[in-house]
Amino acid sequence: MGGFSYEELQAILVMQGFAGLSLFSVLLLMALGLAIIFGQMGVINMAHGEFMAVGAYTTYMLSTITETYVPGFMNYYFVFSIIAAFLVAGVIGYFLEFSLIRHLYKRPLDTLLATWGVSLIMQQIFRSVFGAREVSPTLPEWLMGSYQPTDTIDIPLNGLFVLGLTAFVTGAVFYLMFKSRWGLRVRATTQNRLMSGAVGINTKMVDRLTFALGCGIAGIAGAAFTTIASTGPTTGSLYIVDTFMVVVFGGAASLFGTIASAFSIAQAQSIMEFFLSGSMAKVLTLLTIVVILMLRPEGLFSIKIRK
Amino acid sequence: MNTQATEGLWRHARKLLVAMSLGGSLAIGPVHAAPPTADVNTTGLAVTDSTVKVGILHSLTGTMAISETGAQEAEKLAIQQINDMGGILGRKIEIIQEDGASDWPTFAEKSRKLLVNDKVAAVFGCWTSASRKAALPVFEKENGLLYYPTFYEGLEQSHNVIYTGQEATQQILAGLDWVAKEKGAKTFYLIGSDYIWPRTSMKIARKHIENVLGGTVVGEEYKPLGDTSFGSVINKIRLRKPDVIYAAVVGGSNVAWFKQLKAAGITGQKQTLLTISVTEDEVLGIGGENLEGFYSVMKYFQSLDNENNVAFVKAFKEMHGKDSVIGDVTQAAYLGPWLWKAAVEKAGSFDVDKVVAASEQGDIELHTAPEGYVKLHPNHHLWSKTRVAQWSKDGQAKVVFESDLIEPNPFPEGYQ
Amino acid sequence: MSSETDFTLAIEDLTVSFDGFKAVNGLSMYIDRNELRVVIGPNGAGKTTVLDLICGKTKATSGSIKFKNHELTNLSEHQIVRAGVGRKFQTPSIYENLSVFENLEISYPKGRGVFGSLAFERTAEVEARIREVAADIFLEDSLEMEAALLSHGQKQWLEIGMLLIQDPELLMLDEPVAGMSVREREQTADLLNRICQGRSVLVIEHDMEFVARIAHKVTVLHQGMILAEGSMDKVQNDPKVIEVYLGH
Amino acid sequence: MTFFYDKLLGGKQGAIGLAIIALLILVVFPLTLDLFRLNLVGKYLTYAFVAVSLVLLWGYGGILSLGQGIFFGLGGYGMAMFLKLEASDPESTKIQSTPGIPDFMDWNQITELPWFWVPFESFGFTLLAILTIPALFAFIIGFAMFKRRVSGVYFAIITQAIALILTVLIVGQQGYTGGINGITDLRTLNGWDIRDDSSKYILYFINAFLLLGCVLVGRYVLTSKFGRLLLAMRDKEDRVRFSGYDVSNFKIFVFCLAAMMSAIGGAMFTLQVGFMSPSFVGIVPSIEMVIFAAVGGRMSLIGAIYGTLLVNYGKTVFSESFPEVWLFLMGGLFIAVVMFFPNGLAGIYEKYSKRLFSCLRNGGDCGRRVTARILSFRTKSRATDDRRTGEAA
Repeated sequence: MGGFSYEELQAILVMQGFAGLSLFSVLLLMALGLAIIFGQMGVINMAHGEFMAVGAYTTYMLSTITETYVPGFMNYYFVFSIIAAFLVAGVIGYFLEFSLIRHLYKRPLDTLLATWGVSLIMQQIFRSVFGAREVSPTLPEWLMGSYQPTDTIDIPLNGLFVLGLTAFVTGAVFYLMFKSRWGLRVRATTQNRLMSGAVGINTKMVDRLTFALGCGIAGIAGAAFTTIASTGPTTGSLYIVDTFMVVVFGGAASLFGTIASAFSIAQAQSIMEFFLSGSMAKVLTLLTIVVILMLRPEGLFSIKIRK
Repeated sequence: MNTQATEGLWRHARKLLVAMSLGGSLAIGPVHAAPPTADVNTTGLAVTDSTVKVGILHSLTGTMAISETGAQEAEKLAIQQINDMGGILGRKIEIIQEDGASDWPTFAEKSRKLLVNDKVAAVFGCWTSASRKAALPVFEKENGLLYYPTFYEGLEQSHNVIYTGQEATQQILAGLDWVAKEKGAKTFYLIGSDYIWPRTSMKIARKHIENVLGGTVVGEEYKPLGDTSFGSVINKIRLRKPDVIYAAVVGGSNVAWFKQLKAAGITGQKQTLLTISVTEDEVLGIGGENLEGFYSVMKYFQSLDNENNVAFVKAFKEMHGKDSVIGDVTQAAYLGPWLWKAAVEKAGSFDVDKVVAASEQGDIELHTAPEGYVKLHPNHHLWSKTRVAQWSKDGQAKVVFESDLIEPNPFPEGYQ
Repeated sequence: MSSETDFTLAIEDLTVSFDGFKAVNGLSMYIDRNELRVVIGPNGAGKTTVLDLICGKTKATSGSIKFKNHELTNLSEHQIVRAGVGRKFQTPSIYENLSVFENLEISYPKGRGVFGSLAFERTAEVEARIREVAADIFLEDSLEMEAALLSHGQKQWLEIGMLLIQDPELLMLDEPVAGMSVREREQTADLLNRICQGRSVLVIEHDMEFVARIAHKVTVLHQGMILAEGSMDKVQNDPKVIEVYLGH
Repeated sequence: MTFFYDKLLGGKQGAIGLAIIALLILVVFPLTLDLFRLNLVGKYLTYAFVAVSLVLLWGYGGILSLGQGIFFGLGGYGMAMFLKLEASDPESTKIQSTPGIPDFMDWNQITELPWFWVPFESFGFTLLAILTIPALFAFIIGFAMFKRRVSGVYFAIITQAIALILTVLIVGQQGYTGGINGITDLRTLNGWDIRDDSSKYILYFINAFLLLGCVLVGRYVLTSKFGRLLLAMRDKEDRVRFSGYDVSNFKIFVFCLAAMMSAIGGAMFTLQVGFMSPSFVGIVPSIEMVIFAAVGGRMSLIGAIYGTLLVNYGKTVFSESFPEVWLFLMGGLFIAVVMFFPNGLAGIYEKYSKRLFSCLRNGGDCGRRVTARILSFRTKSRATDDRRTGEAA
């Protein structure tokens, strides 16, 4: 690339590195909730994208309310909206598990169809309530614009924010799953449902809360995405394939795998996007994943088990 | 309800009719007397002594519903205004509305239903190119008449379609000329969603930039529909440092594109960006704050300051709510029924072939269109002006440039 | 690595490890024609894993398994079955929604390819063979019954029958009498004594009384290795075996 | 004759069912519906090919493909390419810069017919390609996945991803594929105008006969040992494997067969609708076709046809009268079918009709066998295998 100064190239390298990192955090945040639900419970939630939309619409609603009633609060509402998004999506997930999912644990393919039905219904609810147009919450000032460490480098603030949020959520999930007592119960239930029930774990409650947690994290993802993309009734369906690919590629039962897979997919895609046209980059990324999955169906990380 | 605009249109139509009658015929009847049905309808259309049926065919459901709503509302407004003035050839217009459901075969099927079962005299409808392409063979086979409102890629000129939006060259060339002259732009970065309209538009833009303006295209990029990650593209743009970013990104991607541009520090103050895919409708989703300072190229903006438009905006808001916005396509759709009325009255018949023949005379014109004077070209497209407008935070655009009337050229030589 | 032998099955130096844990460790075992061998051992000794290794369900880390001097470790499951090895699973694995007849018919070793199965006809020969096997496994009166409605013991028999119809030279049975009544156990013991004529049978079983009734030779597995091998009497009196079974 | 009766018609019950659907499609619809509605039914029936194929693949084989649109699309595009070439003769395309190639290629500066279009000038090749290309594609996917024992949910997700890839490719490579608009403005088939009223009737009947033919093929497969093996595999894959069968070959075969059926549907779609576009290839149509099969009954070939007709009829009626309600209804249908009627319309029919018949026969004593069979149908559909056996190895 002649004609560019060393400094410029360095700046692009930094920013491109950040773009990859940013896509990684986006993919990871999307996939984390699904990985918990799919990996730990074996349930396919096709409505995962719609739970993200729930988070996004919650943020939009809070933004509108704040703007109307307490405009002075605009700079802070976003933090609360993330918490609200988590709670709203989590509660809806809790009830969904109670009313639908728990009847289908032994039929994963049927869960897939039923949750697809749920996603259609949720889409229509969004359309009826918020209208078919794309909506955008008004973002607080501190989330807009960029951070400029040097003259030539612009690091998007929303990207930084999503990155930080992803790190936080991932950390929290790891703490919850691997350090807390509750996580022990979840893992115990995953490994041996009957035995866990026998030693006094309320496996039904564990399932329900795991599902709710996964949905809640989807809600957080949705809230975070309002900073970088749009929210419409069908927004969720745009993400669902990518999200599934991340989880499946990572190896279903492994959170580490999910992280590794989000990272490699994001890097591959952002590098290819840089050197190829957008459409071909997408096709090539997906195709690579599919081919690798065909060669290695268990994904990047898998646990060898003795049966 | 009867606003100045409609008054004006009516006056104009009458003038036209009178002029035509005087010039072309000895039998000068009173304007309001309805000519006998047997004379105005020789092909078995749904025309009675007091009514004429037309079809409206847009998506009321599915993903396209939101885009097509405005067009459909504008068509109804125009038809109501025409009826309030006494209709066409003394006949009130009755609407048969069908839902294309954002599904292309459905457009073809419903077109067939409207033409074969309902025998409508004209259809106002379609929005995406795909829906028009699907319906087109039906219109040609059944010899129907379609008024199509969307600005589109051109490369089409059907006997059975009147295109009331701009074809690509009309929209593109004037905007590029303006930016080259006004901003001294030499280098351009083209980015669009990956489908036919952006690709065709960019092709025309590239030819014009390279062959006419003597500039260079430093990058050309297409993102899959619905894609939301623009980080790498923005870095590529940064690397190339174009004078102008020329964008035709649509749908959900559009929102992500502008949000991420802003987040990357590329704003209207620092960078000239020209888009051909943002109307007032899109701004609702993108948010005015993300667009501030960027330019759109369209033939119509809601903020146009002329009395036709003021009346039109007022009437539209009365009918469809004060929060409704009017974009380019909505206005173009509004023209459809008026153009049809003018052509029918000129032909003195509802017969499709006669209406088309009248339309091809090159003298069907509307002085009172909200966008200003327009005239129907024999190639079934409209002569129209192209405007460049700059967006402000409130989601409205201020017109900074207005071209002369531009001749439509759906098969542009040297641009293919 | 290993030489030609007269044995039906010759396992030599077989090892499999799961993430470093050696479930089977350097195992060598030989089974004669017409022999009925029982493998016993405490839970987790690697008994089922050995069967998995022989029938190809699990791939060995190292070592060899020879069936009539043919190496099995690099064959896929269906190839091993076609070579003449049949295996019954720990929990009865039958097609519950098909009739007993259909269960046996599916196991009939003809029409095993895609197109063979499309062209497969239920001939008199097939039917006769199915009735013959059904009689062997005490189910001749239940041929039309849906398999789901059989008792647990009958399901075990049916699965044995599904193997018999293939006429394998090595028959491996994982806990064949689990869940059977005393009477059914006796019948099964007779059945096994009958069917080991002309072939080799490898049985995993916990029920010592049953083992004593059927075994020609017993192998005791512990932690993936052979602890003892020999007649029932010899094994039962082996102090190492007693220690493993009674605890330290 | 007994071969025909038992293997194809599936005995008395099957023969009656087939006669009724044949009567409905071949006689009742053409006599009672106007051409517009009949044409609609014809379009729905092209989807029924996919639904029928899903009965084989998913209902019996337990393999859920969320990418049947791929094959529907390949078949449809194959036919569309032939028709487009016929419609693009040098005479009718003389205003183009390169006459004689499809219009969309001309717009994309393509000056020569791409090599993979050339064979589609031959009708014979096209017919062959409609069947073999999807089958070959299915074979490659199936070989790669089933040999490695990818199944259940993983298979579903990967097929879905492939459907997405194909859509993005078709849209992106518009110079070769017609892009998002698809291949449109198709007129004649070997000089025969497919847009005439009479040809629409003829195409409808060809379509109907082909569909019934597919049902017969499906019947044959299911009544053979192959069919019982499919069921056996779905419920106890390991047992089948340890009975000496190469399970993956059976799955590959049924996947290829389903692909071919879907492709025939796609080709008939193109002929009847007059164009083909990427919106029939992607994720949404693929999954909708699964629901057609589910509503009709995933275990019933004929049920799948009823399911397709019913859901599409509902879609037309509701989207015309209550557009907002339609998605709720569609979503509800997915959930209700899965939760309460896993065997769809056919299951309901079987449950009640059999109970009724046997009650009548036995003078009120509903046979244990029948009830048990229904119960086991339930449980077996619940026991769909989702494990990736590769992991267990």
